[in-house]
Amino acid sequence: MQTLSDHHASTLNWLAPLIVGAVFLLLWQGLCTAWQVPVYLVPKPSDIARTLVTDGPSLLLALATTLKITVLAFTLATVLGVVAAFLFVQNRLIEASLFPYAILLQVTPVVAVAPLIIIWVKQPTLALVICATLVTVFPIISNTVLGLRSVNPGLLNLFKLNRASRWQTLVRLRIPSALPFFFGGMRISSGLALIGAVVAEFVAGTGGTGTGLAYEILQAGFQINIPRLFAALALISLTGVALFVSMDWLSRKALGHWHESAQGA
Amino acid sequence: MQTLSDHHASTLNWLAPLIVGAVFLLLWQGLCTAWQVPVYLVPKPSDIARTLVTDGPSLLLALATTLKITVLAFTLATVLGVVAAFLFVQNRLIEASLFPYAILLQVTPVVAVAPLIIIWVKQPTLALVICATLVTVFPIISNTVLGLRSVNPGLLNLFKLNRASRWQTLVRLRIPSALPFFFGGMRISSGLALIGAVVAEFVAGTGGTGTGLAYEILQAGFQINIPRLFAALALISLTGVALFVSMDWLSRKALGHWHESAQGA
Amino acid sequence: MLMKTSTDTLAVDEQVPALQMPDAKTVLHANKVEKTYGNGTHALARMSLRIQRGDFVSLLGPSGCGKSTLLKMFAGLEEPSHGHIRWAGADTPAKSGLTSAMVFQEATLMPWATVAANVRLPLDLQKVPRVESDARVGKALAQVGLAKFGHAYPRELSGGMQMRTSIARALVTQPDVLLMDEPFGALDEFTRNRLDTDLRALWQSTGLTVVFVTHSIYEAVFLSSRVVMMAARPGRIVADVPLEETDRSEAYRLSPPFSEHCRTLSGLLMAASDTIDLH
Amino acid sequence: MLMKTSTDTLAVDEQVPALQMPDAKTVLHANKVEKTYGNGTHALARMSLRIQRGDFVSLLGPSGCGKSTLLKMFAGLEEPSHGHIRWAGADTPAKSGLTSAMVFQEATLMPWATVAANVRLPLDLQKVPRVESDARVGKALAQVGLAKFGHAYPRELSGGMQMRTSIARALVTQPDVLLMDEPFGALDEFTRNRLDTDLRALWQSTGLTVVFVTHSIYEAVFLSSRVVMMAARPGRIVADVPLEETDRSEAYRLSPPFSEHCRTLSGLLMAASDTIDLH
Amino acid sequence: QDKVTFLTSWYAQAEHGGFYQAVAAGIYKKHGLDVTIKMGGPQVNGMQLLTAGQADFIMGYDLQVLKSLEQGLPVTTVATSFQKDLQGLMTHENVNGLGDLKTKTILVSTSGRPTWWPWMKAKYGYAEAQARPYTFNLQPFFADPNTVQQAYPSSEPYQANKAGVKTKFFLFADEGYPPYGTTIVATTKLVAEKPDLVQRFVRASIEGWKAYLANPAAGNVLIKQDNPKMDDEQITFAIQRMKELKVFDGGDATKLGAGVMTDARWKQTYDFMVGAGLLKADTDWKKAYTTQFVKDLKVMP
Ligand SMILES: Nc1ncnc2c1ncn2[C@@H]1O[C@H](COP(=O)(O)OP(=O)(O)OP(=O)(O)O)[C@@H](O)[C@H]1O
Ligand SMILES: Nc1ncnc2c1ncn2[C@@H]1O[C@H](COP(=O)(O)OP(=O)(O)OP(=O)(O)O)[C@@H](O)[C@H]1O
Ligand SMILES: [Mg+2]
Ligand SMILES: [Mg+2]
Repeated sequence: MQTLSDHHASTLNWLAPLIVGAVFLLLWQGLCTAWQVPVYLVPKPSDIARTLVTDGPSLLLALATTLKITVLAFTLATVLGVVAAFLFVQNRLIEASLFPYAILLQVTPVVAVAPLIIIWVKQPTLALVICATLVTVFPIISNTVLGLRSVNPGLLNLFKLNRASRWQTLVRLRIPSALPFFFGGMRISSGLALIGAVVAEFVAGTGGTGTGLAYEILQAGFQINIPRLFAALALISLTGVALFVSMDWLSRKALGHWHESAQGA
Repeated sequence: MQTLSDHHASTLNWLAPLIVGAVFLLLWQGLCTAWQVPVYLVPKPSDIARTLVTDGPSLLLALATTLKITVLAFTLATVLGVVAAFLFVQNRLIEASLFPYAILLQVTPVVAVAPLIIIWVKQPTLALVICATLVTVFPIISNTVLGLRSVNPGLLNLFKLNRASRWQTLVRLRIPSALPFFFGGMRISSGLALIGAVVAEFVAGTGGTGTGLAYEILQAGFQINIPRLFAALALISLTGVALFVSMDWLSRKALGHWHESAQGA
Repeated sequence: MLMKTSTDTLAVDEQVPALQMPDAKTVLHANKVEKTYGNGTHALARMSLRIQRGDFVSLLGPSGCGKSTLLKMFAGLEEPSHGHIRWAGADTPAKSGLTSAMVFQEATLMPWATVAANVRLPLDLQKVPRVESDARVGKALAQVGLAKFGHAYPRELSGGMQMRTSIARALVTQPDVLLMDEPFGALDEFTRNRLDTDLRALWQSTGLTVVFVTHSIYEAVFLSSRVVMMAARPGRIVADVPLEETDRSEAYRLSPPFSEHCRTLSGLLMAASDTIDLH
Repeated sequence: MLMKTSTDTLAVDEQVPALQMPDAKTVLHANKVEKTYGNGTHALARMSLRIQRGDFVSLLGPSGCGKSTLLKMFAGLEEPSHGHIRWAGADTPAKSGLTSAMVFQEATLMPWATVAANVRLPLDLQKVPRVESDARVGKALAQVGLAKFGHAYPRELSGGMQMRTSIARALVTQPDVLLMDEPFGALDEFTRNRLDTDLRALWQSTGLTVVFVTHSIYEAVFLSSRVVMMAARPGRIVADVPLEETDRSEAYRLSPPFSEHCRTLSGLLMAASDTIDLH
Repeated sequence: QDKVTFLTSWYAQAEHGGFYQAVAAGIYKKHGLDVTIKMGGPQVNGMQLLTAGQADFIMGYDLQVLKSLEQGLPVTTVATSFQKDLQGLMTHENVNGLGDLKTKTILVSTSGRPTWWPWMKAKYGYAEAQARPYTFNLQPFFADPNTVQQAYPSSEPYQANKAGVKTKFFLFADEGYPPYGTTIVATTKLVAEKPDLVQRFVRASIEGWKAYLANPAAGNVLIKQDNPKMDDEQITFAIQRMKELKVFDGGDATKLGAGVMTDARWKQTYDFMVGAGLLKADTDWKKAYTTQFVKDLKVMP
């Protein structure tokens, strides 16, 4: 399947999406120009680019705020998700009792619970982080549990025979076995943390404090500053891709020397 | 780890979460009564239950609408996600070119793109389904790609040796190998489809007749009918758990006879 | 004739219940055990087997007759469906105070760890200090001819090298009981003979008890103090042959008693195999 | 003496470049191939080997000497780092029009499919109608003694039974070239002898070409028309021994030529193994 | 100095100017109050925050207060900033009045559905099917000339104007939509226990409004501090519209003074809600407000 040399493959990884992106942007620009679409309906890429340059500093500042929430929520979700997954795999009773409630975390719309969270959590940043964490944590729990269960039964026997403690089995066997699934969860959750942060700010940002990208989007929307709205969206998207790529890189670093999924590409 | 007999284990699966739930609800009821928390701040479980009974028909109608969006979006996301994953695994160039744009789908906040979708898609149900699908599709793509790559290299050699076509390799080797990951993705996405449907309704509205649970929540919030708000939330959560449980059941059915992750529990 | 039939063995057990008369020398005791797997396969019929401290017992028998199943039950990795296994008179291997190591039929290595780390695993689990464990790992790897491959990952090894890693992992713990499931099957005859000799020397110089599954009658006769022959469908013991203790140098392989034992066991194996329809 | 040394073989190849003089009878030709794995392991030194239609070639050699590597290169599953492999004069196995089947060193079964479905796989891939494939699968399973296990899943099988499933999967295709990597290593001697005899009969009654990796010198001598002995670090051919075509009944195992060949090959193996330091 | 927290309904804007002015110009301080203004936003439920004790006063809305009463929330309206609700409809140029919309698509937000939309349906006989969701985004309106949408006079028309789209605006209050706008709501507990504090807050806020409309400079600084995206042009436009529409000084305020509320108006609001099926008829609507703090205010515009 992968007959390209390593060098070619990695060039391809960079070049191909750039070319596709460029073609897409050119098409967009061309169509907007040809049909004379007004800028307040759909701005041309050139308009967005101009806005990105002129409004760059203020947008980047907003991005920094959003990114702070994202990183905090992602970290919190990873820690909580992994701990929860460990507990679930260690003890059948804990799992049976609590797993359904982990699902609740995911399926209860933040949009709906955010107002409640603001009532109880006075500190705005914390409230936002909690909202974003709610969105982020489930894929990590779910994939990590799946991974911790996908252990080679022969190796499990080996550990049993050597009277490994639960802790040793967890650290030396279940965790390494779970890594491919865990990183799969991280790849999904990194993006969710970002949109979690944005949505949290959308629904819970009590102004004043809310200087993140969601606030920029809302305000740009109210002010029909559509190029700025798209510029903010573009920043979010780029950040999301960057987060994903870094997770992917991390996953390759950690698994490259042994797992099939991380090889070849 | 699992020394309980099968029969006991499955009783545990039902009983334990019910007991935990019951304890939790009793505690909630008790605390609310003891501290005399007013119903408009946090309603007692009994208040919510009463509302569920009295407002049941109208809430169930709303649930039906939301569920319709959820199921349509989940189906669409599964089909699209799987097809995308297939394409990505078949062709290095397609993957390199398009995968970054799949990430865009996930990290672009629906809250922000919903208005654009409403402009272009006149049919309200379709607009909502598209919004919810955007939220749902990525975990399926990501986990399925991961799964399609996690193929035993020995089996891959076997297929190569037997001159299997790409299609045969996909259907008979990659797909079965990917199933554990794929179902992991489904378990995550089933919940996302539900909140996707709710969020879509939140930000895009259902307009006119046939309003879903998000509308109920917004209205209940606006009218400070907090027991009704909680009742709607409870319905969403229960639906989410039901979706998850059915995905889990499906996964066990499909994998039970051979994959470690589906055994024992 | 050197063997007693399985019927004899069973008879003894029926008369003198094992639990009433614990025997200080008994290390492993399968007491009327039977194994039926979840899917209904009747892997082992009710059978008993007593292994004394210092025994070198080889299990021989046709493919699928339950040798691995019996070994896993000895290791405490499978529960008998009926009867029970006792370890030096105790309920569980842990309570018996015996340490054991097992070489599985498959190499069963951790793909994410190097060869050295795989071999070091049991020592790490026992919290042996790193300096000591490194030395022992080095010695064990040299013993199986993998001294230069400590840093390789399992997928970079040939099949035989993976199996040798697995053998090194068992030897490194210096256990009281060594359970080996066709350890040398994937090795060339030269390496196999060397390892046979090494294992025999190790057994002789320590109080080690070995239960050894093999398909090679020659290997069984060369190594064992006792050969247990099993038959299939359902798995059961059809013969239990003690071998006289003699000097097992390379010369022994050419001696008349060696050939005599091999011939006897060949006949037994053929009889045991008759139940399988190959055509 | 029956063997010619590898130096001879190489010399022939150097003088007459294979590509200029295609030989209608050559089925597999490794032309000055060399293999260095990604991690720098020099698995095979530059070597050439020509296998004729109807050959039964056994590869013998110490563990890790590159037998599996060479077999995988013949199957087109590994690329040589230098030189090239030609299949009946063509670049790729597909172009040569030859069909081949391989028994890998590990059973390599699909865990989600039953034994019968695993064996049926190559036929399904060739779109053989279900009625015909079912009959052929049934026959192949009976041949390896697994007639009753068609509905079992691989994890419900013993190690030897898994390997037999894998053998059945190779036999079922009725290939032109059969590549087998220690297929019978995990089987008891009785079953092994039966399968040896079956394989020999199959080879004799068809134009089949077999390349057979084994650790058993007896098996190699019993089966082969030619034995290739390899040595390790880096892997290379040290001897290429043609065996005269005689009646290989069970009686042959007791004949003087058989013992003679075994003794010769034992000596060669010992010499080949000297490069491994086991201590 | 009494510490007081006031929660607005949205990001800082000219429509909140009086309160910011009262802070900026030291009017609250003069009345012995140390006021913190917290901004509201989408999904910020003021009523809950008020009853949860996170705010002492919130910017309220009559229909929601009546609805809260029905639910038994201990809240009451103590004053109103505006005599008219600022809610209205923005149309393209070809529309001549609110009665002219039979063939139009009407964009209604979620909060509009249980408030002005039933009022409009009842008054002009429009069909439910005409309504489509409004998500605070003008693109659908721009894209389709047959569309009209809800609007605030100072906000959407300004944006449309900037985008070069010609529009008209109709204020519901001018056609008889009864509720007050931008009221001040407190808990009944606060009213009962600290009437003096409530009185001071009401007086200072109304004085703040008067000062803001006279010279908004000081208040605007604070508005822009809280909401950096708000620009001067928009604020100026908004103030101008508020003056034109006489929201602060029109109606009863001309005679009775700014901030005043009357039983008659509250009755009208109650009657409309009951008539539209939005409120149970047995709701004790008189508890929704108290005129005790505004009847003697006499801040003449
Ligand atoms: N994928 C791989 N990556 C790196 N090195 C490898 C790989 N596969 C095999 N090797 C190395 O190549 C050499 C030859 O391996 P090969 O599997 O061909 O040996 P073999 O003759 O089949 O041995 P055995 O009898 O033990 O199966 C060994 O030294 C091994 O470590
Ligand atoms: N996990 C399992 N589930 C169901 N049946 C099993 C399982 N493991 C083994 N069996 C069955 O039990 C019987 C004995 O298997 P076992 O592995 O003990 O044989 P063995 O003597 O080790 O054979 P071999 O020499 O081929 O390794 C076989 O018929 C096999 O099919
Ligand atoms: Mg076995
Ligand atoms: Mg090999």
